[in-house]
Amino acid sequence: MTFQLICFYAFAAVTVGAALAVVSVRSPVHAALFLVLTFFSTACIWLLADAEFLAMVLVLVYVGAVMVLFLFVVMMLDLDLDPLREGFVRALPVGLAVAVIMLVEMLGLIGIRTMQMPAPAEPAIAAGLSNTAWLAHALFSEFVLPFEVAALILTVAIIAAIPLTLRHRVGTKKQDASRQVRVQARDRIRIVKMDAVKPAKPESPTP
Amino acid sequence: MLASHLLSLLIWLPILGAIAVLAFGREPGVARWLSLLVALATFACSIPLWTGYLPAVPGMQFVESIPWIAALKANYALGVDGISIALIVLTAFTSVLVIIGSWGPIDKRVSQYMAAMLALEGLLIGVFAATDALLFYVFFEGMLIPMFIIIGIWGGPRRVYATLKFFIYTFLGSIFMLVGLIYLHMKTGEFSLAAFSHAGLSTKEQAWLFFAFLIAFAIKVPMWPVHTWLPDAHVEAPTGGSVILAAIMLKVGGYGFIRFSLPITPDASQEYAWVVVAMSLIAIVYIGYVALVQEDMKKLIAYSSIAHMGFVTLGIFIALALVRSHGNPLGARLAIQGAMVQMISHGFVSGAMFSCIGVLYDRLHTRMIKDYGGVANVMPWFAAFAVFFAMANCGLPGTSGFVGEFIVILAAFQDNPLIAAVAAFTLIIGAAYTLWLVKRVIFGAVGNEKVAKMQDLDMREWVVLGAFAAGVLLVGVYPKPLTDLMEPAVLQLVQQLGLTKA
Amino acid sequence: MITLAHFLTLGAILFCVAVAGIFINRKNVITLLMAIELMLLAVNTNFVAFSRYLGDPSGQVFVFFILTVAAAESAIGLAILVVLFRNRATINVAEIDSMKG
Amino acid sequence: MPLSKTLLLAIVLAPLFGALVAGLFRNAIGRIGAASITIAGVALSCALSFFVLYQLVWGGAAAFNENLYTWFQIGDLGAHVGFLVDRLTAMMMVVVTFVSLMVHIYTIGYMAEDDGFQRFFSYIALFTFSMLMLVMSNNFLQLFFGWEAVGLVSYLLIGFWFTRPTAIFANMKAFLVNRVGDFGFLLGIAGVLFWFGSLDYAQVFATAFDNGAGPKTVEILAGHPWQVSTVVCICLFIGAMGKSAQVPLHVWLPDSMEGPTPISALIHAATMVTAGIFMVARMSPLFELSEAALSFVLVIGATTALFTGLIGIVQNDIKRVVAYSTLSQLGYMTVALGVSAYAGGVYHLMTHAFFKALLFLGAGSVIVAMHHEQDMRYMGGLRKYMPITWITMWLGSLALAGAPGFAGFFSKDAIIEAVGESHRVGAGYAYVCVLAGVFVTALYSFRLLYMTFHGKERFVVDTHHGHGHDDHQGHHDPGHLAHAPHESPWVITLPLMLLAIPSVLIGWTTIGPMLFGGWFGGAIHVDEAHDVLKELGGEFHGPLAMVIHGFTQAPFWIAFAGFAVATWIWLLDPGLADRAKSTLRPVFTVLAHKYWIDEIYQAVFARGGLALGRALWKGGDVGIIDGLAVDGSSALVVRTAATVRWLQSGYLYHYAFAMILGLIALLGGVWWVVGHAAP
Amino acid sequence: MIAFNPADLSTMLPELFLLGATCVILLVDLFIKPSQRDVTHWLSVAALTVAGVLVCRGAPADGQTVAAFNGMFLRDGVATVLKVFVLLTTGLVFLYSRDYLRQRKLHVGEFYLLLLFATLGMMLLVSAGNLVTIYLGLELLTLSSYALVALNRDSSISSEAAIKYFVLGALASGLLLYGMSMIYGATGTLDLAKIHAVADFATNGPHRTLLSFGLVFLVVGVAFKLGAAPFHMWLPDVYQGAPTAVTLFVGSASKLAAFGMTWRLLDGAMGGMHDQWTLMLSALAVLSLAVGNVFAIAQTNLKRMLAYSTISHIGFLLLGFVNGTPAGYSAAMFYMVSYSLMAAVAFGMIMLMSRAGFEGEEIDDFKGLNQRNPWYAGVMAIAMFSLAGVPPLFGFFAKLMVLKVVIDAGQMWLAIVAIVFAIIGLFYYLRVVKVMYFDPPLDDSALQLPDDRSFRYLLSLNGLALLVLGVAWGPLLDWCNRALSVGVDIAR
Repeated sequence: MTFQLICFYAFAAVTVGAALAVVSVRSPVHAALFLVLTFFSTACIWLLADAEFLAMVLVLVYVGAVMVLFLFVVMMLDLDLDPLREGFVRALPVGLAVAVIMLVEMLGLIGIRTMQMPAPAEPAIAAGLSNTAWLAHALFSEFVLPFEVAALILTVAIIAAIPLTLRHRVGTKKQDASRQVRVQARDRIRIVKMDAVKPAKPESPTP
Repeated sequence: MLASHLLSLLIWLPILGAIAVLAFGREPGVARWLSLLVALATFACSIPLWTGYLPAVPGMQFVESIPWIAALKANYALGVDGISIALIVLTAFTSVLVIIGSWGPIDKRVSQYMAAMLALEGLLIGVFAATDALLFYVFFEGMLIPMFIIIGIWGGPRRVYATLKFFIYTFLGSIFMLVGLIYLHMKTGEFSLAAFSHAGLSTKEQAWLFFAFLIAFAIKVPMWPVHTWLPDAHVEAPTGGSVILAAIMLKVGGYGFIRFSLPITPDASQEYAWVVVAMSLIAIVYIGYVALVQEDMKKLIAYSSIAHMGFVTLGIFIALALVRSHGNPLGARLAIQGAMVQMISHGFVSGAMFSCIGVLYDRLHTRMIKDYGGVANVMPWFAAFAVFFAMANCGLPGTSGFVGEFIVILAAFQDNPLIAAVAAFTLIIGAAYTLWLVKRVIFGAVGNEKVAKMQDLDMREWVVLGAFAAGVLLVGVYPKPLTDLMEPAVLQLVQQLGLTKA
Repeated sequence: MITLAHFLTLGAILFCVAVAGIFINRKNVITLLMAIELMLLAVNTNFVAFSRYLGDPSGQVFVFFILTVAAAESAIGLAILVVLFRNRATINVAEIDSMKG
Repeated sequence: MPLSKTLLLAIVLAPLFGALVAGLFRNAIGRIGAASITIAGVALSCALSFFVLYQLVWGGAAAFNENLYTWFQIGDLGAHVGFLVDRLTAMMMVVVTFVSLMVHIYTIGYMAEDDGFQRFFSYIALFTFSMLMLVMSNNFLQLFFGWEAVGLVSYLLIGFWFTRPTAIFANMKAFLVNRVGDFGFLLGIAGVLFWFGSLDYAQVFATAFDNGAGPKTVEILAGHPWQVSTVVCICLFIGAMGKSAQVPLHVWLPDSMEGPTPISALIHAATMVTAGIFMVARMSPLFELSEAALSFVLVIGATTALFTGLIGIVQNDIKRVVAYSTLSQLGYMTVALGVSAYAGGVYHLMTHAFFKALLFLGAGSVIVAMHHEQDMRYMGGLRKYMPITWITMWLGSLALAGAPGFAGFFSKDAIIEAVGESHRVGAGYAYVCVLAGVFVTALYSFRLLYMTFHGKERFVVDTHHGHGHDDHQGHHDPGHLAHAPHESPWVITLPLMLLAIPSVLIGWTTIGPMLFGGWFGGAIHVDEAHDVLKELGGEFHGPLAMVIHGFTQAPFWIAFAGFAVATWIWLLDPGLADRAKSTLRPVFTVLAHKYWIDEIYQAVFARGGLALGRALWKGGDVGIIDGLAVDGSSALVVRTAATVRWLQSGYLYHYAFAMILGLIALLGGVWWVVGHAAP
Repeated sequence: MIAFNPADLSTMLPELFLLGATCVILLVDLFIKPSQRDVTHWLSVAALTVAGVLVCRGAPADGQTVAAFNGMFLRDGVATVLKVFVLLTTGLVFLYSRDYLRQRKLHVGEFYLLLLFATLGMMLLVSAGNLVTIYLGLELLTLSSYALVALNRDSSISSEAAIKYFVLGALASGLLLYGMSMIYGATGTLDLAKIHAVADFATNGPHRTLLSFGLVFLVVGVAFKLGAAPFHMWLPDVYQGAPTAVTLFVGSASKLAAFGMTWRLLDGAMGGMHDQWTLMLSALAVLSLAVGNVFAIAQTNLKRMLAYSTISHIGFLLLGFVNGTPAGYSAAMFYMVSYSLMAAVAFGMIMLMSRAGFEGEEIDDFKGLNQRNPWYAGVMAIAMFSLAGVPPLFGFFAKLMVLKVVIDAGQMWLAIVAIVFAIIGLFYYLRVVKVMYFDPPLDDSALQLPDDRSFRYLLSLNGLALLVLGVAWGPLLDWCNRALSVGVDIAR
């Protein structure tokens, strides 16, 4: 029982526990926070697998961006929490049953017993690089095309998300400098000529 | 040039005509005349088919073949022998009469009706002319669409039920045949009927194929017990639809038996001939009794059609028994000839009967027997025609109705007198339901004041019924040209039946 | 010492937790999205572990891409969620059933 | 000099031409035109028929047998249309055309007031054509054609007054019963083809003579080999039973009296109904091959002869009495055939044709005089009103009853003797029947005469009762006449007289050659073994001797007894009839109801058939095939669709759940597969 | 260290061009008034056209594969065929939906941009040579699709459809990724060809189970994208909820891409294990046929009915895979192409029927169409009969080819099941024809047609194409065969 293994078990326990909490706590806010915890502990586990860069990215991107986004949305949509719990108990056994069955099948098919190989020497070190550089080499040579496509995907995300959520509110007053500059005198004041005839009195007010 | 593409001409002329009618037929009159013109032209083109056919030369004639789907070795291959020619000419002939017949009765969306009729004609001719299985199947299925439309738009009150039933029923049958065809293609690597009929097949394969074909054609014919679509379809269809349906479409089934079942699966056909024979005999008797109690004229005639088609299937499959078990090729030829003549004759007779009912329907807008009675008093000419066709329907000698039944019974006796006896029972039951119909509709005192006001035939109806009568009488008095026309093909078929494939 | 099996098992467990979450949780779309994030996390863990034990960087690169895409995905997902909330004033899954049958 | 084909064609086609013209252009040519053209046609063919007969008998022409055209040719099996004209044919032609001519003339008067005048003429001319086709045919196909054609015309003529329910019922009944016969006939023909491989008389008989076909058997029911000859002959004879109205297919003939009287005379007495007799005579070479079949014929004929005659005694409708007598006489002919005395049968056919036509036409004349009243109970004492009819009817009846010297005597006596001679199975029974029949015949014949012409008038003439002649519905109150009956016009009486002549005289000249002189030559073939006529011929010493000898024979005295009884009951002591009726109540009832045969047929075949049809339709088609299979399956699909919809609940988690379940299922499946595939 | 090869750029020239064009359109669309949106419209159409031309121009010879970017991107026959039809159907989406969008105030630039990006994603997907590219292409496509479905953000059912699509889609891609991770673990590579090589040899190696395990997840992911039961449940709701224009896109173009992905993954990567995935696929196929056809009967909403019919068609398509031979794939591709063309007509007709404030998507909206406008009734009838597989229409021959594959594979029972369900399917297609031809119209007024000529003409043309291709479908079949180089063994 090496120290690493102990760490692994510890983090794994936290991860699983937090994950369970994510899907079971009643308030979405708490769920989000538990998710953050899950990510953190997972990041640590990745560190155990010598994936420093990804661990960092996970923390930065997810915890820093995605989760904040989640929280933001959760806050923004004022959800009434009371009805959100109904049916939880009813669905619980089914869910558990399914999950357990899947787990058994998966572990069975993965063939855990065949996976008892020890870890080889860390490839990055073997290549005489840091994990980051090691990744970078792969990323910018072999995976350059996917890298570009990933950029496209982010663009799409922007193009998609903005029009969906952006609303041009009517009736909001805001300055428009160019219009102010372009304005002419006759736009400001207009003389209307009217003959001094008394308009005929309406005979009966129409309902 | 023209002669070498005569069949293509026969197929595409009506179809293109249909398109033309749709395009220019906004004005009903135009649509009618145009379609009549096309139909007449087609009929005219079908005559050289008969005259130009050389009985001495064996095999298909007027052959055309251009590659269609290279990957499947499927060709646009046409060709006819005596059997096909007879049916094609019948088709062209009937179509003309149908278009004349629906001149007045069809008054809404005339162009579409006429177009559908012409398209149907083209497809039917295609069925009889195709020598490539895939092409055959395309025509075979394609003709469902116009008929579906015809019954559905211009049909009676329960038309939707009837037409859906018709479509799905027949589609159900034919799609099994499709599987069979694909299987055969897998065996032979091509789609030509010739290749199919020379493909060596084990008895088991043949049995499967035989039943695949049987379902398709039995529903088309239709044979008991898959006949129930026909009465509904007939009752709801407009007169023209009924005529085409009875006169031509049913023949496709019999034709299919002759073109597919017998040559491709002779051994299985022999082994299971008894099934078909039994079904045919049941059709003749059972359906006869059912026809007896119908209250709807069209339904009655529809059922009688089923009974008469029973003779077709009986003849076709008796032939197998004769040539295989009795070594009696002459009897087999007799049987198949009988079946074919019966098909042609039934084309005339049923077409005529339905036209007659149409004549009545156009006047009183009811098909119920009880609404008529004593028609002879007010419509003597119509009565004369009706009685004549009725006699043809119960197979009176001198009318075409007699020839087929007579020959088939002669042949059946050679196989087994009992079969002949059961088949001959139609003499009695057929006469019973037909004459009872005549008694209740044509004869007797004038049924009601509506009947009293009925007008006798007008010129158009005269032409239609007269033409049918001429056909019935010609075939009845002098069938020799017809049998001579089909003799070589029949002979070839019978010789083919002699050899086993397994 | 840690074997590949440990990681894979963890991944499997996470995956199953996520799956369970998806239909234990009957009410809240957001939690559904979180469950899906868990699922991706499981996948990533697998990739990382494999790449470590195969000594091959492409696994980790894949994880990199998955993280990127997941970010974009959640952005769009949340956008849709907002739109839905605007239309329905709820994100209660049990009430989003106007189309059925 | 040989017979010319054109001449024969003319004989056949002349009436057809007349029929077509009269039928198609009925309005154009009018009554006179229709009548004259058809009569001209028939007269022509009648004259030519006589000429043909002359040529054959005295002109020494050989029998004519040629094909006109080929109907169809399949392989070496050819079906042709052609003529075989030998003496048998010629005799039939003469009888047919002559009687037909008489009827044509008679019709002018009888149908004078009928709207369907032209139609009627075209029909009877058409009938003449069909009948000629039948008798002149040289093959089975054409025979069957004529056979059915005459049936058709008979159908049309029985239903001539198609507004009468009884008429259109009768004609349908007639056609259907005939169809039952044709059913057998057609099978017989099929059998002939199967047996001899040809449909030509010549070939078939040629094979039959030298018995080339040999004793062939067919197993209709497995394990029961039957003589093909028996099967075929019985089948053919079933056809004859239909046409010639033999028990049990006799039911249509009495009803056929619904038709106008002229056709009752022509079709249902003289010609068509005798087609069966002619056919069997024609087929004598075949029938000779099967004892069994001939016994069958014999028994059927004998039964018909006696029992239908009995019914005739209790009938009151004048035409029906004659009709039943026809049935009985047909029975006699059949009996003759049954004992291989074909010539006798045919001979009786000929004589019967004349005197029965005479009787019918006479009855018709009476009916006209009585303004279409047919019930004898409202007649009587007519002799002073219509002497010619009266006398001719007497002559006809005497001939019918077989008074020595009259035509009927020769033919019927010969038949009775022949039966007496025969040793065939059933001959004994037949002999009893025919002897009893003689008595019965005399009884109803004279009953008819007495009730019609003698005694006191049982009708009243009330002139104020405004009835025209033009009423054919015949439903005026019985026994009341608009004005006194009177003798019919010459067009009616002339045929009566013309027919009376042969009825009286023809026997004297023809009996010798036709019965015993082998007059028919090759046309009729009888085995030496049982050629009863030859034996009779032994003691035949000319007609006169036969007449004298006749007075000493049983038949004459039996007939006389019948005559006496009839005279006593219906002439001397009219009250006796009713007393006899009441004493013999059961017998009378049985006869009055014609042995309930009609009722039985009605119940079993008509209603039974309808019930069966309805059962098959509602139960089989609508119920099982459509209800369960067709609509049932579609309904099932639709219902399934409607019920499984809820699976698509609209709930996101259900969708996800489905996916996961699918995943699990696949995983499990793969696990299973791998687990099994793993070594 | 792998050097960058400039030739790669020319290999993916069409994609690059389309990307460039898309960016241009993005900018242009920013600076034009909404009233001038037609500029965007025609630019997009032009871009697609040019891309199509480029695809055909640079197409590699038959049976050859050009790889670029270290096998990330493959250009071969299948890619060419699929890209051509992807571009074609996308173009149809543009051309059909202009009026529809305008009437609904949805005629915005995002529609075009998202569609163009989705197109890029599809092109990438169908010629992906690496698990990464497959995943990214797929995401590019689906992310755009999510947004497109939600395009009508004021419609409550649209957003409902979007959220369902999104959640399930995310779940599916999660499953797919899990499978990929397993494959990666078993083979140690992400390159399809390498995976294929390894997987072939690993038939009974230690990683066999791992491979089959991953395979299951791959199949699930693919099945979801195609919409095969039981992973189909998103499909009806999305079809119904999305704007018809988007439905048309999801129903036609993206299905082609999904086919490409299926083929790349299952044959390209896991070809060595086809004995397993053919089993799974045939199970899915039967289930899809059943579900699709039976559920469709109960529908009253045409879009929903067509969604279920899609499922049944997918079932038929999957039958093409059951014998894992090139002939089968070619038949399946042929089927997919034919289906996309038929679906285009059907949804196009729905857009034609719909007016401002009126979605013509209920089956009853088609009542008596024949009286109101015989021509378009005819077009719709052609589409319906074609979908039902009635000769002589295109759809029949597609079915024919697939049936042939199944029968050649000796799977007679599968063929029987297929035709039985085809007959059940007949029910609801005929119902539409019945409604159009046999029922009286709800309002006798002549159908008011959209004034967009190009739309009307193209729709008619598209309908007639089903008829023409029904007669002359040989060339298309040959093309598919050549793409999969089966022309050879059939000619033999």
